[in-house]
Amino acid sequence: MLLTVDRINKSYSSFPNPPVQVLHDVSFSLAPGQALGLVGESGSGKSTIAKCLMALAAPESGSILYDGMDVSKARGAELLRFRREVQMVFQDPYGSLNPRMSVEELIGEGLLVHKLEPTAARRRERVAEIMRTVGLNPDDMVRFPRSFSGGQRQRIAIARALVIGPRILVCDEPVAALDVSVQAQVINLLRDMQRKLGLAIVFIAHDLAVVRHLCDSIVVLHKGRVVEAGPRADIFERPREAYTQALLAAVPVPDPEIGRARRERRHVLT
Amino acid sequence: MTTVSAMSGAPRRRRLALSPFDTAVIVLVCVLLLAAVFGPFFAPDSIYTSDIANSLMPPSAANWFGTDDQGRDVFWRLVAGARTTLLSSFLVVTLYSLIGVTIATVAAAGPRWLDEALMRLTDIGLALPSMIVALGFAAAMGPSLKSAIIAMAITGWPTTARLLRGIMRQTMESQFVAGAQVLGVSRWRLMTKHVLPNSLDVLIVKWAGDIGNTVLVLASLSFIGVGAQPPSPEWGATIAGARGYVSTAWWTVVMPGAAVAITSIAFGLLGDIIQVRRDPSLGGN
Amino acid sequence: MTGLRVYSWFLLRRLGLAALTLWGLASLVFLMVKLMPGDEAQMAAGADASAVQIEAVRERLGLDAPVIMQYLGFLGRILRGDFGTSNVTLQPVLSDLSVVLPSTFELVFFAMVINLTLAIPTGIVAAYRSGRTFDTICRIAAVTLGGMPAFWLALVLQYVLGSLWRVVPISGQASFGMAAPVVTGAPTLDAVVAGNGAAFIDALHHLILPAAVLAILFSTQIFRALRTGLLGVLKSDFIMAVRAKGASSSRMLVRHALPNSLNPVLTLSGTQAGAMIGSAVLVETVFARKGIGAYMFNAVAQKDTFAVLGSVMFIGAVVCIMNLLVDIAQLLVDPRIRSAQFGGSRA
Amino acid sequence: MFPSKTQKPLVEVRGLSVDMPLAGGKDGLRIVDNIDFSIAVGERVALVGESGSGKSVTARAVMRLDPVARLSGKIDFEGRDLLTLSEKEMRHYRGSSIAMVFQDPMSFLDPLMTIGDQVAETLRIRGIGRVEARKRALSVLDELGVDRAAERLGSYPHEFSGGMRQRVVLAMALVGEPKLLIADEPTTALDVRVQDQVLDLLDDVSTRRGLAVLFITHDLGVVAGFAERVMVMYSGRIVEDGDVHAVFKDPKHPYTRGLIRAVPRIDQDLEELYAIPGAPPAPMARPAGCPFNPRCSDAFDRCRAELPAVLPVTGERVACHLHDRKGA
Repeated sequence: MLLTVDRINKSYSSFPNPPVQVLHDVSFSLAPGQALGLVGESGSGKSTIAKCLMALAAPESGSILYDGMDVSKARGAELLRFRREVQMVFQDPYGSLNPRMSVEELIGEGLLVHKLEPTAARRRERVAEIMRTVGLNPDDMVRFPRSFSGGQRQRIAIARALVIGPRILVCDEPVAALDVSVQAQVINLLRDMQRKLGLAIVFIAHDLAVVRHLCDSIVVLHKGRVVEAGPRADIFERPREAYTQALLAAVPVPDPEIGRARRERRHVLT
Repeated sequence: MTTVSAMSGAPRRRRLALSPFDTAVIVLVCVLLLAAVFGPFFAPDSIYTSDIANSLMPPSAANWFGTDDQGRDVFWRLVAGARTTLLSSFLVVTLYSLIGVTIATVAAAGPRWLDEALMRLTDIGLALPSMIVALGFAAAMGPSLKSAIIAMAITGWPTTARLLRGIMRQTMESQFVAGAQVLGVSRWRLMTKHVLPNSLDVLIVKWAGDIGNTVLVLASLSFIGVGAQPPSPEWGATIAGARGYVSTAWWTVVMPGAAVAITSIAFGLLGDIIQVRRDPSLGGN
Repeated sequence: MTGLRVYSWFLLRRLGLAALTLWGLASLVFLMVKLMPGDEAQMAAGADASAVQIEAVRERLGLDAPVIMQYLGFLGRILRGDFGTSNVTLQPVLSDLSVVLPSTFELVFFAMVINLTLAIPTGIVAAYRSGRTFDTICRIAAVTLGGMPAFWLALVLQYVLGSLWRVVPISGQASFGMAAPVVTGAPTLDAVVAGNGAAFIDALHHLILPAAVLAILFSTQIFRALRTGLLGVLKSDFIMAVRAKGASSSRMLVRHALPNSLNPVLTLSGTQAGAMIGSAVLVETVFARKGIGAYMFNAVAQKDTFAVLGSVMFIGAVVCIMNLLVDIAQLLVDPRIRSAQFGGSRA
Repeated sequence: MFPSKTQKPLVEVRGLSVDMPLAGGKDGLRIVDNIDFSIAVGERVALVGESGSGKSVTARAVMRLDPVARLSGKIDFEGRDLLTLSEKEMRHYRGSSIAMVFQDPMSFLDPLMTIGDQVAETLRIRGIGRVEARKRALSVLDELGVDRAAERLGSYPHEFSGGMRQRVVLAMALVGEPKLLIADEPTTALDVRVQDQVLDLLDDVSTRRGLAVLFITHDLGVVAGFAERVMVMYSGRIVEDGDVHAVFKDPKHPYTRGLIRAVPRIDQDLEELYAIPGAPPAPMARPAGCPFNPRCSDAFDRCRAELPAVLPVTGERVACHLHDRKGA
């Protein structure tokens, strides 16, 4: 396994209020090249998991092992290697790019920080190359994020993460803030990248439908606990837990017949 | 894969044209700055000597703002005093801004306990009326312009520190800062490249207003007698010296006071202009 | 209920902060004492003290002990209410102040009343009609008046209204022979105690200009804070929801926007009460009123540094108490205080 | 010509345009461009569009909620043109004839006022006594399934959960017994299960009360089971308007087709998700001709030159040159 999350617990305290436990013994693992979906509603602890995965927060107990290294204890050179090999794409395409940096600076920052390309000219080449890969025009690298649409910003964010050649990409609701018509652009891009680069993806979402098209296996979270986990087919075709079933049943379907029928059935039940 | 060019998206923010009023304010500020820089070179030497025969003369073609009790030309003394007043105010604001920025940055970047300690220190500074504390310091160090400047510099920083630290904390909550951390940037690069540039512009707005305010406080301290001492042409000290002549020679009091007021107002308005340009909704219309 | 816990924690924190502030202030004043040039014992004993007297003072203040002991001794004296001794009156600073303080409080109180009655209505109307003529006039007035040095405004108004037009008395606290017997030290209050209507009017007459001068500067700050706050709230979403209910503009403004923008105004007026005592130094001297400001001014003029520092300590202490009261008021006004204070950190 | 039930229309919008003034500029920016639509009594209509399409601006225009927006055209509500009313007369319509619920319940509630007072306010404004208003507020909250409503009248918004807040906002809208409810993305900020509950609730209430609903959303999937009619908006214009079954079964406009295909399906496995290329144009950067032409795979020369008119096509209204006999 590339990444193993083993029974992590985490709580937030805001004295004088009693501490609130947000994660209870959460465990899952990720194989190289695998796409894993973490699905949960608000309050399910999925953002906290992302923070722990990215070593931005440390779990109180349990461990997160990446390639043999304990993520929450990693320091110095070890942490730097982790930072190069595990990257992240954030939810809000408007807030996740520093507004005062050009696209070239934004995408090239990882190359600079990890000293992957010593010269500015080589860095520019690499930036142009990755921009083409994610479907951006390299001529736009001198521009600033504010002149791009939401979908394009998410492409910039993906390019920024991928340029240093990570092995895992953690995506925290990367399409939740996008319009429906462009959501699919980003999901398709992630899928292409996963296949082309052999990338492992942790895809965090509140929407099961989005996850279905990208992830091989799925972990369903509810109030900080893993409710159900398994391969895609199991979760979607044969959900065992009532919570998973309820989640599936609530996803809207773009078909008036099905939608109406579902609503009427529920009226009969209640 | 298709290549998408950045065609749409948010428009560049439109530049607001300067209104005649705004232009007037900026010209006024420039005139004041010019007076402060070059004024003393043009001022006649007579403003430093006393000429009792010519004392308390009303405004005339020879003495535009009249003369004071020592027969010195009020207008040229004000021009000469502009340097003292403005230079001191710039010095004070620069000094306490440096202190404020340092404290805010350390608090925002540092561990929780340090942040807490520095912010409590700032709370103390904010709770105490700065003019009174400055008065105490200046009085203790022995009344002089230098004492007043030092006293104002060590009492002025808390508002800057509090404001900036709040904004920096807010900036640090934003996703692009988390993004930079995830990328593995150093603490130093995080603060200087990501957090500070996105937090500092609020200080630019504050700066002009602070200058205006400092001009006022400096004049006040000098008036009480803990700032510049007569015969310095500093405006507050000039008013203090001329206090007794309000009824007999109004110009000796009104003119230097007007100079303080105009300078303070001009910088205050400059601050307003900058602020409205950043957030047009504050200006109305 | 966690509510009570949260409230008491909030109060405890604020009390702690007030204590901390007082301690910080005392340390500052100690630092000021140490900054004084020359021999401290000599300064404390006065310019014409004999060698023996100086030694006695040195003994009393423990000036031979290490600085840390001196500091602790200083804190102890502050705790016992010993704010130092004036070199001029030879009285403890605190007893000097207790004589003049009611007069200052009277001035500050009236100034605060004028301040708020001036600033709050204009702030509301200006925000509501933002960009219109009234707003523009108010904003220009706020910047202009806010930029004027208080002492100068006092001098000019005193000359114009007092000497030229004779609308108000030039200076002092009461006309000759009009004053009610001193009971509290605040002329208006004394007149009320004595049941002397004419004296009350006379005292008010003397008070109005100084209080107005003091108020003007501060009311420009309140005006700006309230206007900016209201404009921010009026832009917010829930105001649109209120409009969607069919509420009138006045209801929107008074019932919804105003309560939501009062908090910063409340905090500001608390800070202002302290700053006003500070500015009283400027106004009281110009109008020859008794008070802590005039006392400090004279102390500065006579190089009575211990009186100045004692006054600084005292004013700071008053300000701390004011701030604490404002905090408690906030607690009563805002039901969200707990979420504002303690929320946020939940991801 | 206007597909709707045979009942008389409650609202008829004719040639509505909305211009937003620009800072410093003289001429405004046209956000909504000359749109027509009508809503019948008790009808549930969805207005679907992406961010920047002008759908929320349209909703606010119907209630004249944005004080700086410049409106032109006609909005007939039960025979009166709302755009000719004085602000005072308009206030009478807000809350009692037309009500609105908003996207983010938290930011649309006054944080300093109790829930009870906020729900009752609509009635208090109309001079109904405190006791009576409170009673009716309570009964609406009960109807909407706010449990222990009586105890919670004195609570503040921050003490409620997201789903409960949306119910409170809905109660605020319904307490004045409006005939038209405009719901501006009321479920976008909510989790799927809560979204589903709120939709059930809206469905219930509108059936029981004969309430017409204009439901605004960017997600076609959400409204499939709720609306009777769908209007699709793109770049300030209505590009398709028709019965929900017809629109989903046979979308006429390429944009509608794209939107339907782009919704990720929970009930199907797809190899590649469909995405509409590009991004919606900003109002200041609309392309010439049909605003959708740069993203449209069916676009031909005329699309790049001429703005398509809204024309009737088999019981629907469509603005696309493909369906204009002259152009095809």
